[in-house]
Amino acid sequence: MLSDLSGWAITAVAILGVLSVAAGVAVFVVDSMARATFALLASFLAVAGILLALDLVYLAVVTALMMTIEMAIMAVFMIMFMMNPAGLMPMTMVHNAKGSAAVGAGVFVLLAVGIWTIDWPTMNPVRPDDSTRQLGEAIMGSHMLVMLVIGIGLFATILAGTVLATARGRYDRLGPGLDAEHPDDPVPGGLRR
Amino acid sequence: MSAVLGALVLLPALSGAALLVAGRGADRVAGPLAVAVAAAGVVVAALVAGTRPLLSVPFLGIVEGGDLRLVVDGLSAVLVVLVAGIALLVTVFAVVDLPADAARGRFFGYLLLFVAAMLATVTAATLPTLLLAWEVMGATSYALIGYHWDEPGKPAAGTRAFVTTRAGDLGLYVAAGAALAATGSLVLTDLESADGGWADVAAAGVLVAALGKSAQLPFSAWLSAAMQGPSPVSALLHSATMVAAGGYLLIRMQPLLASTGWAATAAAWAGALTAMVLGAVAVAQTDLKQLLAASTAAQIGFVVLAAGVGATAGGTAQLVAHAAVKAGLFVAAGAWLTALGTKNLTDLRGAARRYRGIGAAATVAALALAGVPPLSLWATKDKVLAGVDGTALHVVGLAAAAVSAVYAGRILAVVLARPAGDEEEPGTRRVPALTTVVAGVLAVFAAGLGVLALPAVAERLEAVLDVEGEPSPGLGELLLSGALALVALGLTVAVVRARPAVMEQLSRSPLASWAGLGRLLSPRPAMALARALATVDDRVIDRAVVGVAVGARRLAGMASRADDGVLDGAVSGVAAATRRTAAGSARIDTGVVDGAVRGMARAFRHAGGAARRPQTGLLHQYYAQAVVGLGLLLVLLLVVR
Amino acid sequence: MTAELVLQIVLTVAAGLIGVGLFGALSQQTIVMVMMGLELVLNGVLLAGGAAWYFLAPELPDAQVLVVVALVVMAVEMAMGFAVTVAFYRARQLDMIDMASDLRG
Amino acid sequence: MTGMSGGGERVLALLPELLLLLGAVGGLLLGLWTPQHRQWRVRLLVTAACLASVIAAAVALPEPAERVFEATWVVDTTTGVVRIVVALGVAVLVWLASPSLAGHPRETEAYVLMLLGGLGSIALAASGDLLLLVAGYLLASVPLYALAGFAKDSAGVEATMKYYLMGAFVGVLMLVGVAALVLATGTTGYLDLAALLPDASPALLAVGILGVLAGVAFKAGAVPVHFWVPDVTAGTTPPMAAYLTTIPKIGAVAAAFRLLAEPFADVPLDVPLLVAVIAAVSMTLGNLAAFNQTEVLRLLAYSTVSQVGYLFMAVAVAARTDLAVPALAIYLAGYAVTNIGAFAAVAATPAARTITDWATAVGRHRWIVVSLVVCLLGLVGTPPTAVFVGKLAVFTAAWDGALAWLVVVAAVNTVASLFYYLRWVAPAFAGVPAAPSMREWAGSGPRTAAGTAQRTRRGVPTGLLHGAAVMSLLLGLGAGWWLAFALST
Amino acid sequence: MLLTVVIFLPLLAAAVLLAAPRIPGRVAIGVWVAASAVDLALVGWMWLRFEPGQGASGVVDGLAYEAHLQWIPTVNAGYHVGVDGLSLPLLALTGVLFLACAVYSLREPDRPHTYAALFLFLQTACMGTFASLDLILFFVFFDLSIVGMYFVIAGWGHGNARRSALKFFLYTFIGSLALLVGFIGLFLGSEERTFDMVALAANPPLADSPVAGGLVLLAIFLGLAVKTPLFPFHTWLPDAHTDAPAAGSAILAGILLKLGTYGFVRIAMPILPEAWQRWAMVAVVVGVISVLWGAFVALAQTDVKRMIAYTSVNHMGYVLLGLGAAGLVASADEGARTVATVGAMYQMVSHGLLTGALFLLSGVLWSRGHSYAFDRWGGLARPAPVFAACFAVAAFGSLGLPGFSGFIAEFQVFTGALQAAPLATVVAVVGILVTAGLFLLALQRLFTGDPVVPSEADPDELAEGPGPERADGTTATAVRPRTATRMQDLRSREAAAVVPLLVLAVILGLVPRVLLDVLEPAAMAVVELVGR
Repeated sequence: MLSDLSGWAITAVAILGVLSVAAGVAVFVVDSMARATFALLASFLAVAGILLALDLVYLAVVTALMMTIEMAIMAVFMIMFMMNPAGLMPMTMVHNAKGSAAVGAGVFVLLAVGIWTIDWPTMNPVRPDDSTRQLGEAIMGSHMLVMLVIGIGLFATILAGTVLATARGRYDRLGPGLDAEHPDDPVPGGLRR
Repeated sequence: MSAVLGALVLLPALSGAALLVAGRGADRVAGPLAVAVAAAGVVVAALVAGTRPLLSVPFLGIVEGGDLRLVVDGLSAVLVVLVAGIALLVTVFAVVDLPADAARGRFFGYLLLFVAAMLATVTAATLPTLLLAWEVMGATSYALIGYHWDEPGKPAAGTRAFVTTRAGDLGLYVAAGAALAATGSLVLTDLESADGGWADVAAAGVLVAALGKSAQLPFSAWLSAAMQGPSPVSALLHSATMVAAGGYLLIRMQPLLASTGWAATAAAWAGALTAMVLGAVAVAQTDLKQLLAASTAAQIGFVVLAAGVGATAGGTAQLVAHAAVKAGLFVAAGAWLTALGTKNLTDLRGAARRYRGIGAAATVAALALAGVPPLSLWATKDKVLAGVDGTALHVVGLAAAAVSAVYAGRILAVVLARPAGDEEEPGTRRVPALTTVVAGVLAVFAAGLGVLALPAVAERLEAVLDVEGEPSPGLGELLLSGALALVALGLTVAVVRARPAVMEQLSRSPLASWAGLGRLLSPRPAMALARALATVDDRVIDRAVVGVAVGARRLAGMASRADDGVLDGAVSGVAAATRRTAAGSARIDTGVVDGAVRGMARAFRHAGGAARRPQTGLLHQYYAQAVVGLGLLLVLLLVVR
Repeated sequence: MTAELVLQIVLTVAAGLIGVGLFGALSQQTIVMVMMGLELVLNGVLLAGGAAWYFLAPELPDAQVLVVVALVVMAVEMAMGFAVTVAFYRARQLDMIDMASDLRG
Repeated sequence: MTGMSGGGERVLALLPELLLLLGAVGGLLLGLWTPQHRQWRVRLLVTAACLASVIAAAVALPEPAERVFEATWVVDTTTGVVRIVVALGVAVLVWLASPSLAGHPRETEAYVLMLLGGLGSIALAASGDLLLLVAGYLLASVPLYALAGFAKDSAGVEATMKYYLMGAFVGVLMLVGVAALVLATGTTGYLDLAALLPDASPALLAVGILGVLAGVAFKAGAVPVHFWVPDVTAGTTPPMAAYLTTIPKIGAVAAAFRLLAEPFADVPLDVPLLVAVIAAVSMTLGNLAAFNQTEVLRLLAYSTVSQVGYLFMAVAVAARTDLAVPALAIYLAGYAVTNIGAFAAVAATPAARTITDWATAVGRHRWIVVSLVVCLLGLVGTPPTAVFVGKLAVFTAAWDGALAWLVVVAAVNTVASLFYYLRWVAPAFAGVPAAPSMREWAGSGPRTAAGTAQRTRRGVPTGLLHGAAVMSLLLGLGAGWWLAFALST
Repeated sequence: MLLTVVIFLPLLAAAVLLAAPRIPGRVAIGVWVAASAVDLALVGWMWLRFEPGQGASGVVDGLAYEAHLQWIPTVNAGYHVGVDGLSLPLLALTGVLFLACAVYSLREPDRPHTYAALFLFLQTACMGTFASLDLILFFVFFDLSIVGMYFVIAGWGHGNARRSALKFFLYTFIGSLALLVGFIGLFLGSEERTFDMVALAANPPLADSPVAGGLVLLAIFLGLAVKTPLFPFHTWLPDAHTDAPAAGSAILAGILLKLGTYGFVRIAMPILPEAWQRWAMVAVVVGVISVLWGAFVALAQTDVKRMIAYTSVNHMGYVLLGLGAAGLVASADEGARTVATVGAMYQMVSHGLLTGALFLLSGVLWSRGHSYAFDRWGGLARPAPVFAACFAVAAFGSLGLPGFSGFIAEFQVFTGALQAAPLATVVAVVGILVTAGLFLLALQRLFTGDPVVPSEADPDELAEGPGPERADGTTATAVRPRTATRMQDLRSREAAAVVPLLVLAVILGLVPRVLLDVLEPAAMAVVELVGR
């Protein structure tokens, strides 16, 4: 069966694919952490492009948006904490590079061999009219529980992240009895001010 | 009447046990009590000999003959009376012979137990009964021989006697098993009907047991050691009991021996050779009690010979007569030992003249031992020899008879000689009258029991024993043996008087040390084996555990090296592993010396160290190892379907 | 071009992303860079999920949900990663994972 | 789509989980208005939620198995047992942690996180869909990262960092695995997978199965993704260590069990062998590595690795024998009780990090030693403790599932494990008593509190240790009663 | 119910003792004695009311005092206990020996509460093992006995106690795991999937698969052989004994070893009759090797306790010989095999009494001079005549003298086994000769000659104990004092512990029907089951 993707689309997929991998490689090649962050973003955007070509509009958009934001945050982080945020002091921050490269290459080869030797069952699939609708129905229907659990997971993440990342809590602001008249904040603002 | 039969055994047994439990507190009453019990025993023995009762007490189960069964038949009747009688006399002797401060409770306790065991032995009708009595007799003989446990060497002598006789006893265990296998029963008389291979096994077992108990070749040496016991013990053990038990057993089991074809012959030859060899040994002794001991084995040899050739009546007569003769001699020897403080032949010079009463008794007994007509052993021996078919056997028997005259002559020549003056030997210088009486009674029997071999009496005896038509010695044979004995006796006396040096030379010969028989049964090889096995046990078996542990350690080491190899390159890992294995095999040896647990612990410590090595604390190495591990699992999953 | 071929190309790209990501995760020394490597692997998963939906089972929504879940995982892990980094930095003034090897053995 | 209505009807099937969630949210809200030193209220609330959840789960346990929410959530015996054990375990561990947490500004959050982690563990066990499994994995991981580093000391943050990085890594691999399985079948539901996987390409299957199993193996702490276990256990506080090595493990093992019993049951690969190898290596490595440990926490950490090996024996034969379900149920419950007990013993003497410290600290408290002996011998599998019954059942199941060699390996390993458990017990039992003090102790005189005795933190941990020991014995002795109840479906 | 009380009464007493640490040590031991006495009385009551029955012989039917509760229904394992002719004598032996040990310990050992509690715990474990009719229950109690004994040795031993205890624990624990594996094999091989011994014996598993049956038997055999112990798995025994306290040794040798031999009769033979028949010759050979090995190695020992320990190997060898012969169905008739089996079972009881007494007596040596080495003692018959007499009686009993229980046992083993395995039996008979020699030698060394007692001025000896390496005697001669003032004769509590054991051994030697009436029907049943 011939692919129902147009030639242009196939070409775009191929180019974007190469781009995404190249950007991925760039992440670990560039000196600067900030640049690495943007390389990663590029890789994600390329994948989002491929998803777009594969008729997954919603997912593509979500990916692009999420990753843009995330990488922005990451860039901030880099600048806040990292030793060499802007690549001003080039230094190798790697260990066991050869071994890691071997593992990476090995895994790729293994997967590629698998991919090219397996007999893929690409028989006349019936495509839904609207992939986004299909996804929405799944989330609210067959996979609702998954989403519920993920929701609880996000709740837990907020809690856990807060616990780990912040040193100050409500008792620092309002006293051990939560009865301070004015919250004691290092930076003025916030609730009950 | 079976209650009486029970009393025959239980009376001495229980009173003996009571004396033992009471310990030294009973010393005062022990002697009289023992005499009373022994006297009662004679009465009871006479009673049961007349009534021939049967007693059966449940003991073991499942198979026939597992009970404790006592039966008095003809043979038993004779022996019961004999044993009880000798026991009484010896007990009386012991009462007067033992020192005043001796632990009499213990002595008479064991003595009575011993007598009970002997009485049970001669009346036992089933194998468990027999073996029980048989072994208890051995154990009590151990206690009696080692009575003076605090004197050096005495306990060892008891040990030796017990272990040697027990070595023979093993035969009875085997015989019992064979009896069960062959007949499905443990009744003694059933064994006669056994056939096939099991009969051979049973006969062999019985033979070994009897030879051991009777101190026949090759077990004779324990008898020498047993002379360490007090004189009354010797008098009892070597006359009517213990050594006699073997002869008794063979006579009783004669049909079984005969049925196998070879066992009877073997017994006959064992008896004849013992009579010969131990006779020679006796000749060479310089110690009166040792001489008597060897002569005991020799004389019982005739009983064994009789059992071998089927001369039941002759054997029984020999047994009875020998009991009286030997008991008398031992009583005399004991009396002299007490009085003169020595049992050394040369020091006993003129002992018989010094104490005339006991001297006379001893002389009679010695003459009987020599086989001088018309005394008892002359006749009984001939009665035995009359049953012998083979010429060779006959010749050996005759020669043995002559030898007995020689050693008897040796005693006589010494004790009847003029006393050489009072040497400085410790002793009471006194022979109690009671001892003389005992010896006298025994001498009378020693002289007179020859009638048992006279045709008229012998027929009665045969009837009692339930055997028929056993050959009696012809007149010619009687004369020949009598003459032989007289000549030998005379020659010996002459030689001893004229040429004491000959005797001295004899006493330096190997015969004096019992022809090396002691060495034959030496415990040394057993001890050596024991030590070797113990070493193996400690060094090999226990250490094998270490070996396994060390092996495990090697394996773990190799595993850890393989683990390193994943990270550092397999080749160097394998090379290192090989190298370490080689070094490790050397270390196994050192490991072998250490304790098992330590080795085990060390092995695991090493393996544990290896197992902890991947836990480097470095996360990227965790990543790498996880990836490698998962990769291996992937390979496993794909390869092993 | 057959659909299978296109699928294989897309999947090869995904495999490439996974391989590169693994390399990064294994070789980087700072926590955030390791996280980037893992993100790249997830990037490959996104692609594979999309491909699975388009080429193999568009009639089922599962592959799409997989992509969503992968995105969420990415976000959650990022968030936790930042939190851990902050906590770690506060306690030790470090972000290099190699320097955290007190716990070992 | 009937999903909404279908799920809505059976929402009560998730009552135990709902109660836990309610407890978590309610606890957090309550905490917001609770003064710092009264946060025990939250503890009570959380405990109440757990107990309510246990009751709900116990009531639901005898009911027939069912799948709700479009078959993404399975309620059966395994789920039921996990629900009860996890909820009870969380309740107990909340109290075990309470002495070290009381008055902490984040006390509330800690309890809530513990509850959420338990919920995640249950989700792992109950999930009937790979994506739910992934979600459960997240939920069972994220709160634990925070708990591991709760103290925020140097060791704690290192533990958190390692735990997190390892978890993120394996989580990613797990997603790769799920993606592979989706590529193979296009679906993620266990029932569909069970039908479709046997025809899929083995290579794809291998990657998928391995990835998914790596995820659950990580949560269970099995080789080769066990590296976090010792480091995290040693880096965090004893109560948290108890939590980290108990709660997620239960869910993960149950998840692995379900995976092997359902989707991977008929695949053309020898998955049971794979699990068996993981089990064998885990128990061996755990035992060997524990052998030289002098640090009690690390020792227990490696012991948990080896315990996972025994647990995975039941997993390996999940699809092969009917004996596997009861075996898993007994062993899980026994393991949870005994392991918590052992950690409680450590928590009772927080200052004592090594075996000898520990022995001196409790030398005079005979009952603590006795209870520890019961717990540790319980971990060995000495009768009549619960783990013995579990081990027996697991051995039987493994043999019945044609893995007799694994039984032998496990038996040998059990012997090896004796070494280090005894190393801990023996000094405490025999070594400490010095002659003079023993006299006095033996006599009727008043007990003097020596310096060593005071280092023991009596109270909750000790009580829990005794409770665990008694419970271990009761579970073992009463195996018939509660198993009959659990398996009455 | 009565049986359950008998089993768990000691445990209850142990719990009471542990729960009340404030009661004085003397009272604690008193409680121990009382509990053991009551337990023994209950066993005696059970014995009195026990009816072996005519047709019903035990093992598979006619079990008395049976109690059956479900325990682990999924694998059909339960609390199934009962008494028959096999177990009743051993239960009684357990009661007697534990009471003797309690009386012996009246001197108040170190940490008396825990000591008493441990022994009571052990008593429950042993009683439970003998009463178990379920494989898992059996294993539970079997394993607990190991645990208890480990703590007894490690906590109250001397010398290298920890090491010996560990060795004991590991060795026997390995054995017990092999046993467990074997039990699982039985379970899986049985038709109805059960751990119930009665059901298994009634319908033996693995009957048609010789290989599997053989392997399962191998596992069970290994497990029991370690515990028994048989050559070459015996090396834990001497160490454990040398370093264990006297009462511990008495229990270890008197009762715990019987757990192994009892397992053969109760489990291996009736449940795997076909495999037992097939491999009986192996049992015979192992038994004979143990007999000789134990005897000869004991002969070479320089340490009283080690010597006694090795004689245990020897005595247990007889048991195996008898039981192995019972399996040689083809070459012996049923009568002979039954006799052998009865003998083997009798040996268990007999050995328990005699070796228990011997170990308690050797404990007297330790308490007087902290040494077991032969060359540090001598001439003790003079200062300690009662001790000497008791030791001698025990020694003669142990060497199988008629009039003692050992004779009844060994005689039956030999007579019964000869038909089945003639050569082996004839070889094994030598064992009783060697034991005779070694015991007499021991008596000679300890009691005769000049009085010798260990020097007091030898503090490291006191601290470290004799140990084999110290027993070479080279240093001992230099410090040997020639007075025997320190050797005190048997104290009343010691005599009260030992003498009843010896009296019992004599009673059983002279009136064996007391025991045989109970044993024989059960033995017949076992032989019949093996002969299937």
